[in-house]
Amino acid sequence: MKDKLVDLDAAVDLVGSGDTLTFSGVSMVRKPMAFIAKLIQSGKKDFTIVDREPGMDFDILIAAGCVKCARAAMVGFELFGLAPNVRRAVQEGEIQFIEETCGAVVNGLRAGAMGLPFLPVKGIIGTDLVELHEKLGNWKIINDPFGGGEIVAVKAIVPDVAVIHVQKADRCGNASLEGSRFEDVYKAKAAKKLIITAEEIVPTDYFKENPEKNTIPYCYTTAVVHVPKGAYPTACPNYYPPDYEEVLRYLKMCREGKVKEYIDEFIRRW
Amino acid sequence: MKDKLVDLDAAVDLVGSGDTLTFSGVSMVRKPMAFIAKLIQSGKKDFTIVDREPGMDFDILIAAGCVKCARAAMVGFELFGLAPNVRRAVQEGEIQFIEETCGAVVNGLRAGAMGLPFLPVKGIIGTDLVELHEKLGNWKIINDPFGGGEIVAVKAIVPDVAVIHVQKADRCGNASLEGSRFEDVYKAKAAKKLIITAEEIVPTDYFKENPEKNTIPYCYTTAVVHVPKGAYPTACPNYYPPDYEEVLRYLKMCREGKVKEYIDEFIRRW
Amino acid sequence: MHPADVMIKVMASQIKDGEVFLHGLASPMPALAMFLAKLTHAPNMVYLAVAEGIDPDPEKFKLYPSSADPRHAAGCIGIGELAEAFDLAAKGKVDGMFLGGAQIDKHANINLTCIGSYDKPKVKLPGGAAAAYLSPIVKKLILWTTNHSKRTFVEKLDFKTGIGYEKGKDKKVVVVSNMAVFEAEESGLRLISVHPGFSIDDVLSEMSFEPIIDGYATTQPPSDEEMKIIQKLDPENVRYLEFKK
Amino acid sequence: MHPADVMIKVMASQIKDGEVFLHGLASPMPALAMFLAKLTHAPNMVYLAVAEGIDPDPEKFKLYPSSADPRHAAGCIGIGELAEAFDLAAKGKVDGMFLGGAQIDKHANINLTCIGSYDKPKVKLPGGAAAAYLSPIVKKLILWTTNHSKRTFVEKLDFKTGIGYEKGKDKKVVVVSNMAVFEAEESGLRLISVHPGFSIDDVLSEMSFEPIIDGYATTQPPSDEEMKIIQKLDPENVRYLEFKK
Repeated sequence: MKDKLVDLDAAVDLVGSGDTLTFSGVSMVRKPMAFIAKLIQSGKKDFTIVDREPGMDFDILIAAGCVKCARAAMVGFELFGLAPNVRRAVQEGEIQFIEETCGAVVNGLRAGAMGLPFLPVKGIIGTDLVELHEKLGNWKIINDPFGGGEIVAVKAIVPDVAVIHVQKADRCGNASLEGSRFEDVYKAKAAKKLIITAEEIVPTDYFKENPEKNTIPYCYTTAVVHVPKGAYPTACPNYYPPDYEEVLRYLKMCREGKVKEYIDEFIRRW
Repeated sequence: MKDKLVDLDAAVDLVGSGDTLTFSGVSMVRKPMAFIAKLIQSGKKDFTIVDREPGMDFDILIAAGCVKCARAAMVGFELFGLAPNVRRAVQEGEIQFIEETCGAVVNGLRAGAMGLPFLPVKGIIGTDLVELHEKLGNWKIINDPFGGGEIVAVKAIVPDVAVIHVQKADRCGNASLEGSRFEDVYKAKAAKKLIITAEEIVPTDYFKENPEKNTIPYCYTTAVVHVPKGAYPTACPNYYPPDYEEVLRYLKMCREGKVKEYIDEFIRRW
Repeated sequence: MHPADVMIKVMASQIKDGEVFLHGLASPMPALAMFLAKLTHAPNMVYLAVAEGIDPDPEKFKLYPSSADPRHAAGCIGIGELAEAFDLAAKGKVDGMFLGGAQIDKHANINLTCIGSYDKPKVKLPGGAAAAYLSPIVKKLILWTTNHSKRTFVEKLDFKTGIGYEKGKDKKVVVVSNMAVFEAEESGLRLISVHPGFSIDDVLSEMSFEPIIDGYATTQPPSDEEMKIIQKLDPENVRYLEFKK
Repeated sequence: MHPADVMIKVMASQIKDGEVFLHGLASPMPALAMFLAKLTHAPNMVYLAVAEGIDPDPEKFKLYPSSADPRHAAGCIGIGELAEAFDLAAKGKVDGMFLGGAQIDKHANINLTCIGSYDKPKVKLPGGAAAAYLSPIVKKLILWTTNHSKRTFVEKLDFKTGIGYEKGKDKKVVVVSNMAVFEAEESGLRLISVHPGFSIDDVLSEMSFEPIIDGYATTQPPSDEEMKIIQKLDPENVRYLEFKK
């Protein structure tokens, strides 16, 4: 096992403009916000971003003008309302938005993780999403070869880079997700490059003593970054809850046309 | 959560003659031997048994005349040699044997666990296994709908009953696999009925304090049985290693034509 | 009584003991309904949620604005990846799911995607989440809206994100608004009950289509005991936030 | 020197630093070869195995008769389900796999299924395990046999369980017998080296087909240092059991 510990800037160097990216977490939980801040700062852009149910990660990247295409089953701030920058960018035709449905994006990521060209997925047929995705080449209605009738096949999602914020990792890239995992293990295994950002760097002995806690073994990992509070203001289970006040402050600043100010501050946070 | 703790006989009552069964473990590790003993004693038969790489579990069930069809990628005793009763029964045409390959049986079980009619699986094309399985309707060569060429589709494997021996379970059927899991989580989730046999019955608080250790939550479980040494003479990681001497004694008795004697003793062991 | 509490009681009453229910993001009322059911008539309900705790401990629960808040999993007996809930649904083992609906038609089909056209939306909504995937495969679909209005109950959806009534399927579709309860059947949306404090005229004047009316009840509000449970689970009244928009 | 130790050394030498290798059941020599490589020239090799421990600690390792023995995972840094190794292979990320072969033809295709016909076998063999799945998708396939004989090196397989040489693929197929080492190429099996203690006649007289011979070496046996490593990993000589049949 080699040492893969780098700083945020070196990790950002692994990303290229135009890459397809996916991030850990959902909504206000375990989003790799520190990495996203540095990514915005790097000036790279034209990303395609894909996720199940993102939130501020997508919204702020879009606000910063880094995104060409966003693909997700839902993006928003739940009870706090719509994602203001996603909404604006889509309504103004600034970015392409591909609406997913959870089961399909999950199975697309699982296909990527399993090294399969596609996975079938139930449901969906009869909704207006089918036509949209068939046109884009993401889905195709096929016949179950064993006589079960029509079913949607979803093409494997293989992001160029997955950025996964975890609670604990060692310097070699063994990583431990505590509590909710969402699709993060699949994302990590599907992506061509995997960047782990971690609240804590633990000795490798931590994993030798608890091999079951090694949810993402080092052989998947390209780089590890030590970033305490790296998911802030979203939550990191066992470390800190979402900072709802901070999320509300972001939304307020967006509404007041001060998103650039927020981004400047956000970039300087790490 | 309801109390699902029963004794071995009540668990065996959940199985019907002619059922398709799958068992936990591989080779000489975590095979539900106690359950199999009671299953033999029950006089039920005509089972189809399916697994990746079983060993003594398949051999003794076949020796006892309980099996109509066996499906596995490999059955044997590794360095100790061929499975004597499987070999004899197949060579004499007493049972049907369907040779699997690991990737396909794993993805068939995963399709079952995921509620999908089939999964694609790479490799395989070009071997003589394809014709065999296409004839049986287990596999079909299809075209990747996204242009990746031919690929094998493996039909979901949905056993009537999975019997999974675990280290720890509570009375409600939450179960913890420690160390190697093999395909046991997929088997548990694919099967119509799930019987857990456990070395130890722990209070539900064990899982509340360690939710990540709950590898098979209670909502899958039909019945739980407390069976210390329930995998003997195969291993149960963290509890006991394989008893190689006992396995060799079984093989010796088989070679000496004394398998019925061994079975009588085996049934009385629990 | 706040309509949220009436809605929670209606949602809870859809859950039978032993059933498997799931809620997603932005779902404070479904979360409270699932706990209310578990603490009253459905102690053996299986609780699956976007925060991925299986059967969180109601004693340790407090409602926060994000349904995925990790504290919502407190005292759970296992981690249930949402992918696992989706697999259960694919096997027909998720009995019920709660979904919102920005637009709902008379067949209880829903739009959560966009107002206007998909390509050039007037309003880009948050998106359907699991609606397209789960709506055709669960046995009970419970749709809710806090905005009982002609803009919600529409003649024609701008986009069909989720599927409501399906003939011949073992599937029940219930619509719970802030004014009334409906159930979808072949010929349309049947009015089941009107919430206390609302008249039939309130309900009908705010819909773009006619529901089927053939006798209807007054919606049963939560009892004092049930209100205590709801208030204990949500002492800061997060559940009312959804109504402020 | 026991041929097992020569074979282990040959197998180890196929592993480059940083590569991902996998072994399955009934694989004592591959297990020892993987450790030998890790402890000598390939410290960063990724060790995946049927016992599901990722990178078990060689200091804690002792070889037992079942390759799945849980003690073989001692000191590992994670649990790697075999399914996960298969997924890695599907992504082209498993560099090498070891497989046995009851019959091997000149293209290094193998039979692990049956002697005689599939439907009425003269001998029902243990089965191909992962051979059909992995043999077409790994980059290095290392076949081994402890029974260098005409019954093993056959003109025609009774059943094609695994695929050897494949034209145009980034795939190396090495065959390691108890007498010699071969590598598959388009026109057949090329003899690479003959083990110390065997002659070229020993090798050829026990094959049903002619390998390609165009100069060959003597197989490099393990050094004293390497023998110490092997003996420390396998103090009870479990690796020789395979030769007793």
